[in-house]
Amino acid sequence: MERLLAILSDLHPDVDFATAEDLVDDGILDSLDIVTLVTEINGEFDVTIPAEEIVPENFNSAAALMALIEKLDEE
Amino acid sequence: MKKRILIAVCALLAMAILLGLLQALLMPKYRTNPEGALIGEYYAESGGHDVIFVGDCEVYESFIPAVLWKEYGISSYVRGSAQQLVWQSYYLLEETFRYEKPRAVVFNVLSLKYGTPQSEAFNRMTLDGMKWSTSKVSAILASMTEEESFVEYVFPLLRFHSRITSLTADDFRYAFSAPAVSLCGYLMQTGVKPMSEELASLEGPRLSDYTLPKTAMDYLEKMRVLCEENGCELILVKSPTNSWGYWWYDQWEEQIVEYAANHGLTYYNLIPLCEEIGIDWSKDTYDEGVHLNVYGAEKTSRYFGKLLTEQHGILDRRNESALASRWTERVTAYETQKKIMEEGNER
Amino acid sequence: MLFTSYGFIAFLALVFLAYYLVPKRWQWGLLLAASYAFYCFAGWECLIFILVTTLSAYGIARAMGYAAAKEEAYLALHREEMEKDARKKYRAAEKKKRFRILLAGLVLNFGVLAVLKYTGFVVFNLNSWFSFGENGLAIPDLLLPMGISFYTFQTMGYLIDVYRGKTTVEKNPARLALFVSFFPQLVQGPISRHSDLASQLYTPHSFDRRGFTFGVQRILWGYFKKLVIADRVLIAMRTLLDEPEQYRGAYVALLILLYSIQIYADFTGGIDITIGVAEALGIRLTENFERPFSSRSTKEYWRRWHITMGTWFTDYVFYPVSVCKPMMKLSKWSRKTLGNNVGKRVPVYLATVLTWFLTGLWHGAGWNFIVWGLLNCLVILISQELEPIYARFHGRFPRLTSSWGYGKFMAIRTFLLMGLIRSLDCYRDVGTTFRLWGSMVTTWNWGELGEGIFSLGLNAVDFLIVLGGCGVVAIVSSLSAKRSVRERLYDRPVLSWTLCGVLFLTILLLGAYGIGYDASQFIYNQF
Amino acid sequence: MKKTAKRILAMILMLLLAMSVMACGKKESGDENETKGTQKGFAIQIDGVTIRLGEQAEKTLTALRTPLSQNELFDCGAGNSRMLYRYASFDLYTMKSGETEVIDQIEVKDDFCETEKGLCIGAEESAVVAAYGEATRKGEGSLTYVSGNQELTFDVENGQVVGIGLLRVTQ
Repeated sequence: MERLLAILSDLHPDVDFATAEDLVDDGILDSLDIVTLVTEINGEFDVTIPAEEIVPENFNSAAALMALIEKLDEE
Repeated sequence: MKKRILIAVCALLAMAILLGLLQALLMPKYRTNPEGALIGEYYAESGGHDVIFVGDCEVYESFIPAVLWKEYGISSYVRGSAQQLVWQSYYLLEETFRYEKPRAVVFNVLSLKYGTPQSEAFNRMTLDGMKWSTSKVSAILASMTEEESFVEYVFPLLRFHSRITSLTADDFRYAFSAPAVSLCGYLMQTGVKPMSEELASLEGPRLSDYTLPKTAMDYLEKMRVLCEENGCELILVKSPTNSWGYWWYDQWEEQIVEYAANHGLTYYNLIPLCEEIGIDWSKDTYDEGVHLNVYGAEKTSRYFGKLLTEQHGILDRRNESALASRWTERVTAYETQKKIMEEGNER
Repeated sequence: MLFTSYGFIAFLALVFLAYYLVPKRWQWGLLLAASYAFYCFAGWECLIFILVTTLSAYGIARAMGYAAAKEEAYLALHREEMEKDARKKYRAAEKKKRFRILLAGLVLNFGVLAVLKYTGFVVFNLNSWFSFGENGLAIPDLLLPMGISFYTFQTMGYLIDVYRGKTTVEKNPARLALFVSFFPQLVQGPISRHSDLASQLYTPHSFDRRGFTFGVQRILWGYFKKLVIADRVLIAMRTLLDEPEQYRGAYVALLILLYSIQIYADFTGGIDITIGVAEALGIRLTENFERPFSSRSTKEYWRRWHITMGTWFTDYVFYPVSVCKPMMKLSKWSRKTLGNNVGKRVPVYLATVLTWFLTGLWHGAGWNFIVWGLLNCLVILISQELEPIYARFHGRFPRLTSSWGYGKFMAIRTFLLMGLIRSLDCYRDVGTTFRLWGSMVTTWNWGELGEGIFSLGLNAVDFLIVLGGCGVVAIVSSLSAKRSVRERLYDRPVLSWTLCGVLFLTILLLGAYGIGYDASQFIYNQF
Repeated sequence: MKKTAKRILAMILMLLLAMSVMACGKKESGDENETKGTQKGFAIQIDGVTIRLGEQAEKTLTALRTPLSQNELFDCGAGNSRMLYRYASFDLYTMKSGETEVIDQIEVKDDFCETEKGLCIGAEESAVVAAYGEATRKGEGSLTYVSGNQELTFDVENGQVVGIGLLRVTQ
């Protein structure tokens, strides 16, 4: 989880990702951030996030992101 | 719930009434271009006519029912309109036979040159005046041009709605009733615009095809059969006017003469008879020879009235009191209007 | 059949009547028949294309569904003896197979669209580039079926959703045919998603007075915008566009303003009619506009204008391209060689440019549309780069930048910028457009505009009507921002009936329709 | 190798199917053999001025001398009007709607005018057939040649051309 938070804060240092609940809906994460996030995560966690998983529910909070990563990893 | 339905019904009713009023307001009143109002004026005057004239502008500018009555006691009515196409004449006749049974029908043959619908404006002038009947429906279907649609005839408001930004006092004054513009279908013109010598020498330009269109001739045939069925004689006529723009070609003349001969109809071409009728092209036309003015029309009517009584047995009914009283009213209306218009011209 | 033709209104009345009279289970069948009847009015020869798209989509979706079921069964059977990576490898192999089936469907349908719509354009360019000149390839004169761009995109969206497991596979071809050809959205969208629309289409709907009245009110509102405003403005625009060289300078600015009004009224009006019709049938379509002229930046504008097209391109082009394997490799390589900051941007920028190129191309087969797309892309990318500078500016003048005036300034700036780029649609030729943009500065004839404006086919009264119309639209749209006007009216029947009556009369009397004005084609009709 | 070949084959098959579907998409644009009527079509020449149908009348009228007389017939229904310009050796008819005026018909009256192939009044009938070939329509006393929507007619009396008319074909 820490590694994920590190990546997130690297994108937007001023945002408290631990508690934030709707990163996409509030426009904090725009398309540029999402794509960069995906490439970072793919590299870091050795998973490949397919395009269909790029939906607001998965990217709205760090926890949701973590759940996505585990789901992909466990499959 | 009941309240809602009541409101809905009242609203729809109010809207219907309002639309009716608006339509009456927006319909063109044809005060400045009176040829648009001719057809509608027949219904108030229908009945008791021995001769009915149908056709285009050459009909309602050349034959005066008031003169025919005054000189020969012929009771007649002109159901002409601007650029009236032959199928429109046919359906007008079909409708007229439901109102009365004339002894003779006179049709001006110039409109046979058109085989296809010509212009939306003229269609509206001829058809909007007609009362709703199967004849009107078939006339519309036969006359509609490309861009027209039937629903715009059923609800003229859809066609004339854009007049809302250019309404005049006439639209309000004549929304529901308007004085007649014609005298038994004759549209009086007292202006004089002589036809120059040079203009009279001109002939119509060469055509690529001189045969009269088949659709037009078919409707002529249908008109002939219709008159036969209603026990009345169809008389073909070509009015004396022959300007280069509305030239009566010899090839057309041959075809009409041949048609009349084959079907036992009488056909009078008044063009060569101008001298005999006494028409003087420097005084008897209001637009340099395209149409006759009232003086030319009086001469033509006098001449044609003689033909009707001598050749076609149209009776002199001046002795019938009921008819006579009705006609004296019409003749005085004719004369007063003529005097007013002539004084108007002098000023 | 035009939305603004008497035929369509009669057709609508008939469909509404039949829809609520026919037994519930036949309702969707009736809609299918109505949709195909509507389509035949536009030309039955094109029926073959919509059938090809429907049948191919049906077949391919079933094939993918079958492959996925086989995969699940196999995995369920051998769950114990396969380790994680064997299962992963098997799943990946199966996915590859399903991808190939999907690809076949995409190639066929997009092939049909490309050939029909762009062959002329491609051949024309080949002729001019390779200067075949006179004896070049003959430009085939191909029939463009109505709404092909819309229904093809909608159906391909369905296929990709099935591949991604986002929606169920439609077993009944007739039901899929209805999804593809649902008549209100055939002409100009919105491009719906199978998961949203499909279920609504097949469930029976009993007559609901509230939904029906809202639907009819929205249709009326659509006709008001189209007939009173859009078609009237079109008259002046046509004069300006007939000889662009003659109307330079201030007239170009006038055209940009007029076209912004015209396209807004025409497009949102058409969509109001579409959504109104669906609403009257008890079906809710996705909104395509959300007060676009109040957006403060180009990026925001494209989230409010033609929303369903935007989301379609984002979901099915932008994201897949930006996260696919080759792009990942490229971004790793560029991050190494060009440094982290630049490297990070490479995949996104590439994907954005490609998406906008395709959006432009989708709008029409012409360089002006492609340049229009790329210009929009350029503006978005530049404002993306300037983000930090804006942020600093906002930081330094918080009071100014949060004030009402500054917000309005940004909205107007976006409105004008979008208007400028959009005029590429009007002049159709890129060279002329740029030259005329230039003429706005070089030829200074603003004084002449005073009476020149009335020589364009519209008199003072017409302009008053357009202004009044825009005023009404602005008021209603700001009112409906908080709560839809129709809801507010619903519990006051007298007021709602009078307003609807007034609206109906305005359309009837002031609408630019009939012989006096020749009814204009939807701008998107040649789609 | 075999698998990829199979896949490419499938792809081509798909495209072929798309193409064939396209074939029936071709508009039945059986454009009638619209010969370039205006450019290579008929024309009448008179002292250096070439007059063709369908051209803007303004240009030709300024090139010609002032007409003997000018006459307008206003057909209020169709909203346009027909103009007749009379010259010594020919009559020129135009169709005017709004400000656009287009040449509509020419009637030659003497041998100062000649067709684009140099034929004028007084020429032999055989010369006409030699120049224009077999007539599209042969009436008694007239030879008519049709090209596109234009028609050139020669009035012939005992072997000699006595009149020439150039006009548009109306259906």
